[in-house]
Amino acid sequence: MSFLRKHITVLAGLLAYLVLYAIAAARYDGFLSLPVFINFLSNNAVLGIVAVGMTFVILSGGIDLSVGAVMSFSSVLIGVLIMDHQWNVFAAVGASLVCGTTLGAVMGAIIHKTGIKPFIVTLAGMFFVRGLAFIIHLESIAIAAPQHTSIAIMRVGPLPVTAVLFLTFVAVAWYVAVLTPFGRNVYALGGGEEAAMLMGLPVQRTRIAVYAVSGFCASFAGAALTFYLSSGSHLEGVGMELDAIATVVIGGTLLAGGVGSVFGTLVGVLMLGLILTSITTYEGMMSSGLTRVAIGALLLSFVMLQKLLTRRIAGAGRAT
Amino acid sequence: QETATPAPGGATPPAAQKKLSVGFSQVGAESAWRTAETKSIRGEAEKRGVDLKFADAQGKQASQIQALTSFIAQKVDVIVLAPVVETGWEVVLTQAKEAKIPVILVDRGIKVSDESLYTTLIASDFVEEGRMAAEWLAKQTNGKANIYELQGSTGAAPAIDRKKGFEEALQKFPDMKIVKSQSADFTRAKGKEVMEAFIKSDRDQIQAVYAHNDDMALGAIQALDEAGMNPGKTVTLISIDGVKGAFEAMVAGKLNATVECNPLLGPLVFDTINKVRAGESVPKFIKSQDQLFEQANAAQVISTREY
Amino acid sequence: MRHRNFWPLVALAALLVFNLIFTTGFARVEFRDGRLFGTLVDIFQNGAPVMLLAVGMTLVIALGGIDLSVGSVMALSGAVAALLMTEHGQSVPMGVLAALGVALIVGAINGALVSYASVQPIIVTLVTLVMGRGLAQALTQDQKIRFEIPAFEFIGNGTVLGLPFPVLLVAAVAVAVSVLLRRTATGLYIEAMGGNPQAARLCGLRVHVIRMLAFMACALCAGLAGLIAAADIKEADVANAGLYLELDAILAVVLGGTSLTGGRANLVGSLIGATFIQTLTIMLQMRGVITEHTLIIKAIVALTVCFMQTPSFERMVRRLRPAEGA
Amino acid sequence: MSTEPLLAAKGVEKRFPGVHALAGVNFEVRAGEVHALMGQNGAGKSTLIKILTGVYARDGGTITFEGRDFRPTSPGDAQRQGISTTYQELSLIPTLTVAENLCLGRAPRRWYGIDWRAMRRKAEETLATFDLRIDVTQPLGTLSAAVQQLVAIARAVQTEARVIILDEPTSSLDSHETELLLGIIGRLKARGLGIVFVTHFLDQVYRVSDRITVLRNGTFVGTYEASQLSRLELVSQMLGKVPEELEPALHEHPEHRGTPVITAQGLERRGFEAFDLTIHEGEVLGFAGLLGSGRTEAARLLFGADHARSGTVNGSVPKSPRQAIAQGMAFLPEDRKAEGIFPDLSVRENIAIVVQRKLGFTVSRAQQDALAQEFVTKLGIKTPHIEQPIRLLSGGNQQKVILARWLAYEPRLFILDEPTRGIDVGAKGEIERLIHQLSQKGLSVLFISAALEEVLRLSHRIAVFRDRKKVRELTRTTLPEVMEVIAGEEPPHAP
Ligand SMILES: Nc1ncnc2c1ncn2[C@@H]1O[C@H](COP(=O)(O)OP(=O)(O)OP(=O)(O)O)[C@@H](O)[C@H]1O
Ligand SMILES: Nc1ncnc2c1ncn2[C@@H]1O[C@H](COP(=O)(O)OP(=O)(O)OP(=O)(O)O)[C@@H](O)[C@H]1O
Ligand SMILES: [Mg+2]
Ligand SMILES: [Mg+2]
Repeated sequence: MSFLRKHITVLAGLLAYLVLYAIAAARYDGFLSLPVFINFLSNNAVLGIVAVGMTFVILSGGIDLSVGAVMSFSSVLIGVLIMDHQWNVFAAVGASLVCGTTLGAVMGAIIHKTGIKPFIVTLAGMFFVRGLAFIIHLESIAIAAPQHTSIAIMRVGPLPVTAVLFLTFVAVAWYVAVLTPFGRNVYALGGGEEAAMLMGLPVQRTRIAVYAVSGFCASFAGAALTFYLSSGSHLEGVGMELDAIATVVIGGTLLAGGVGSVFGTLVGVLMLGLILTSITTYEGMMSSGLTRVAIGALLLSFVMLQKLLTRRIAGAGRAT
Repeated sequence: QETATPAPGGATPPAAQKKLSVGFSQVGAESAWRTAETKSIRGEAEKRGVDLKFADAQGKQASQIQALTSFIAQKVDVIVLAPVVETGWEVVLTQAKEAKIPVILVDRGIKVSDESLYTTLIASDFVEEGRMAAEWLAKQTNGKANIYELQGSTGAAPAIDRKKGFEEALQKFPDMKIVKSQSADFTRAKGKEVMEAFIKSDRDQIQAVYAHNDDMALGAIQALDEAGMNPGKTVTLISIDGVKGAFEAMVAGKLNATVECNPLLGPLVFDTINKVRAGESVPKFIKSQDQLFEQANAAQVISTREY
Repeated sequence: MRHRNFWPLVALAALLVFNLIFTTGFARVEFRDGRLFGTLVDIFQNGAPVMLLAVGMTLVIALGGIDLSVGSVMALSGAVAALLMTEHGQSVPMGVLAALGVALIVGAINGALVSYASVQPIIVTLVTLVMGRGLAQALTQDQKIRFEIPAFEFIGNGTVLGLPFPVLLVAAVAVAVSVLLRRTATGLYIEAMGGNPQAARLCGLRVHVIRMLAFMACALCAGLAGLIAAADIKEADVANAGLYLELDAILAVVLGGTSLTGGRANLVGSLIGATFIQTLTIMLQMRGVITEHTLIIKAIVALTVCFMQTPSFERMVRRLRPAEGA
Repeated sequence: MSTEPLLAAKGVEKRFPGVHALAGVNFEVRAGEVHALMGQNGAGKSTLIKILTGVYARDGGTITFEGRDFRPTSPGDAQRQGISTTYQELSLIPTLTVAENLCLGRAPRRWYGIDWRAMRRKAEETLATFDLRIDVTQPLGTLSAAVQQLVAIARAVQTEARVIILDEPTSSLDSHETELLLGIIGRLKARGLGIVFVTHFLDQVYRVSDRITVLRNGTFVGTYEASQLSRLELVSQMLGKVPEELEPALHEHPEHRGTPVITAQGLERRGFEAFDLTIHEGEVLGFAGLLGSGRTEAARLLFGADHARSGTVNGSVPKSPRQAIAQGMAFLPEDRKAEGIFPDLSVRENIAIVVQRKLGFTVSRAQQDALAQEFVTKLGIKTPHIEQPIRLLSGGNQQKVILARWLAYEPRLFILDEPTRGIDVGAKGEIERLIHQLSQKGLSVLFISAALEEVLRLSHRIAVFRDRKKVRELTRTTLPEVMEVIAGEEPPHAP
């Protein structure tokens, strides 16, 4: 089957993104410039990293509602460790990664062992982790440590460190999804759990790993957040799970699992960023309500455009 | 590029022929208080013919940072920021400083290591509000009361500070104690629900209610009313914000007092902007006038309430 | 086989018993000013909106969908009713009908996009979640609308024969939906579609119509919930009404044993689930548990109740029983 | 062939809620032997296999593999220890490509990870042994049931296993593919593997098996040398009684023509040539053709399940199954799991779902109960009670429920796409009799089956399909003639 047919939703998404970007560029001065685009990457890096982890979970046919909470928790934990306990930055990030991954793995294990639906387990996980985050520090915490700051302002070429982290995550995740047996097992698990089990695939290991990966990504996003905001924040994670799911799904991944790609998620993240930024900051609507209406309308038109393009290209593909 | 309504001839900013352009990043529209603040700043900008770029962050810090970045890119003259949280502003404010754009914070402070990152903060002092409430309550109840506290959203700065100030002031009164304290998310519905729960468990011990905002107090009043408990008489209620509804409740004798936390910062903000642009020095913290209103003076002020 | 609501009921009963014994004031029920008054009444009265949402959500979930927009629909319907009755001087029935009409329209949009445009339900309803509240905010210009209209407040606060009106409303809606589910062809079709949409089409079901119906019914429930919420506090609070309630509703449905993958509706279970959540909330409020701990307790309790419905728990019980006997 | 058992089960017990699925079953397979496992629908064959391969845990009994105690914890575990299986319900991943389905879990690797090109080549080679030349990069789910079944078999036999278990591998294959498979089974046997073979086709059993084990109602009836058990004996062991004589060729009057019930004209879709079709009252029309020849596709077009580019059915453009049903059509799809059953609904609800349209908007439980009970008895559906979720029934019994669903509706034309798939001999006979009875009563039947003899025996008229094109209609025909037309080895003709 041709490349075109196989990656049709992602391509259609990309095309729709370009169309909307072009419209925005025509409408707002200075939109079409490299720094603005790089801003998109770095401003949405945190969500993006979370979404990469979420991609694996959704591909496996599950869902993870705890990501926002885990991300906040990890950022607050890093803040507390650095500011209150004078930890080294890397040690603090490492500790938060261990916590996040463990939390994910525990949720995965509960899902697998008890057969409770992922939705519930991770929803409970969200409450639990949020409570935990408040317990270790009630307020958001500012991080001002020279070592931390020096990382935060680091750039690779024109790219800020958060953008680099995001792109790295996408690349690594693509590799894992496409070229490793683990990645393929994730797809298989999402395509049919029972069949995967009957085919002799390591269902249990894969499932636990998927949630561990998601926890890892979420806690890494928490670290990225501390570099982006120089603070550990309770607030940023609220509602992030829905944003992450939305970006994954508008990137063409089926919520039912088994079909989708990491690049689709990249497109989805950029798309959501484009919509939010253009409406909330460039358009400068005077009413909060209308802002929301516009965001929703744009999101919907993107999805519809993507559908339309998919149908168009698919039709063309078959004719040739 | 977006332009605001054309400038009426009126007051022109001293510095320029070119219209003053101000970027205002607002948190959102989650409460009447905030909507009043937005309205006040927008109205004042219109009155003075200022080109106001408004960005509603929908409660997200990332959006606010993006808004600030784009204000800097658009080279506005001044940035007004109502920060959604206290932390995480170093990087973007450094950019603003490098671009020589003064930043004026409104309604809540931020935590940064370098105080020069912002020009000034125009806000109420949440801790002070809590303190005022406690002192008034102590006076009213002769230093002896079982207090039930309705907190704002967990982890939110006003909630934390208003609790802190209140508790600090209570230290002086050994017979005043907070029996129960629960979050009611700053909303009326939650305020009612939590108050109902308090009534069911501790009915006769409830002597005073301290709510972190008026909405929750209004919800609590409703719960007390429905339980036949006579709010404002047998139960003393005090809250913070001073919205119109609170004054109506005071006139009706149901709420005892409210500490005003004035959202009508527009005039003060633009006065300050003018001072800054004229090169005058301004204090780092401009406290907006907070005042305590009681039932006695509520009736006179109620007609002047705008929100 | 145990009845499918056995364990949810056991969990609810355990929670109630715990509270009746250990939470002061929980057990008291009085009759005052012509109405029942007490925590047990509050549970149903305050839980009414979530119960309504859960009833509607059960239909959509049984169909294999999900509706995230219910919270926003609540805000929208409250706002529409309040606006019409205050600023436009309409009568209460007009306000109520218009609000429910708007809710139905949102439901129809959800259903149409899911069905005819085949967009995934989570995306469609996420869009209406964002837009619905936005529309409500735009209509009210970001203001809360206060009102004093006794006839309307009755929806949230009134009593009939001592019982709170919202509770009766929930009961009526629940009975109607359960008749729909168990006594009409439509109910059968909804469950069938959730189980296997392809087979449903081949069996000649009007899949699009049924989907639209389910989403509209769900939105209608949300609209009613919005009216109750607004009437209860005499205010349409567009920014906060129904905020995050979609998660509570879904949680209630799942606690009650309906599978998120669709195919089976357990309405009674959903109601038990909603009651459970509300009881837990009120209990934590009455006992003055701080929020941080509330979150953690909720998490653990929710997991436990769900665990009680799994086969692994059943096996555990069976293994324990001989030990008890010995 | 050695006499030492490779895999041996003794006294295996398995209970499900309400069902004693296996009661003391003995079974063994030796190296270099093909051992057939026989029994009626719901006899417990699939359950036994699932216990042997670690899907279910057994409630009692012992299993040894190569002399050692054997307790596989999962199918993967069993596979690693040397038992490779195709299960009855297709256990492949429809969203992944054919190549991946073949290679999942053992994909060729290079230093950078999975070598997709090598995987594709390997898949093409493997399928070539089954004479299957398809694009292995398409998602498996887009292919017909038969192709999917071949892929599953190919996956099972390509591994390094010592025991291969095939649960109804031939149920949707036609003769050519079946031949290939039997050939492969022979080769594997010669290599010294033990092979377990489940099927309802007696011919195939006798072609390849050395021994036969019969189960009845979850109990062990006996193990026999195939050469010493006559067909009649085998069938009576399975049924527990001497079977009634199958009627021979049912249709003595193939010219029989009633009034036309369904007339299709110029039905066509992309890549499928336009065809006309008329079915008369009381007529059985058979569709014959090779795998992928377009029989299913034609039936679906007729029923409105797929969108036709042009053409009419009974004068109107077929739009939806709903419309077709209103015209009196019924359709039993070939893929039971994907398109037939509502897994969580009860047997009663699965039966009532279509006829409910006639019964009215309000549901009467008593009415549904009576209906379901009637068909459970009539078709001999084996279920503990009518409230059992259908997914817990054995494959063949699920098929009967779906049949019942449409029979209850009393259609005028019944389209049966592989109705006997996975159905035991007894039930197959019953279904054939049923079709006959129905046609006597004036119901028309469109009958599609991979078993050509069956088509021939039942049909008044046969439409032959080749390369997604209807090539000919035959009446009063013989097996060799049909096979010739199917193969396309006769000169063109005037229709
Ligand atoms: N998971 C299950 N839960 C409950 N009952 C089951 C389950 N699996 C199978 N059964 C029952 O066990 C019995 C044996 O089923 P099994 O699938 O082994 O039959 P089979 O011999 O393979 O029949 P078929 O020829 O129809 O495939 C049937 O009565 C079936 O209803
Ligand atoms: N929607 C479709 N688009 C393109 N090709 C299709 C479509 N559906 C089926 N085909 C192809 O059409 C051919 C005919 O398939 P069909 O399922 O009708 O065959 P069949 O005669 O029923 O054989 P069997 O069921 O034994 O495989 C197959 O090659 C199949 O891959
Ligand atoms: Mg079987
Ligand atoms: Mg076919």
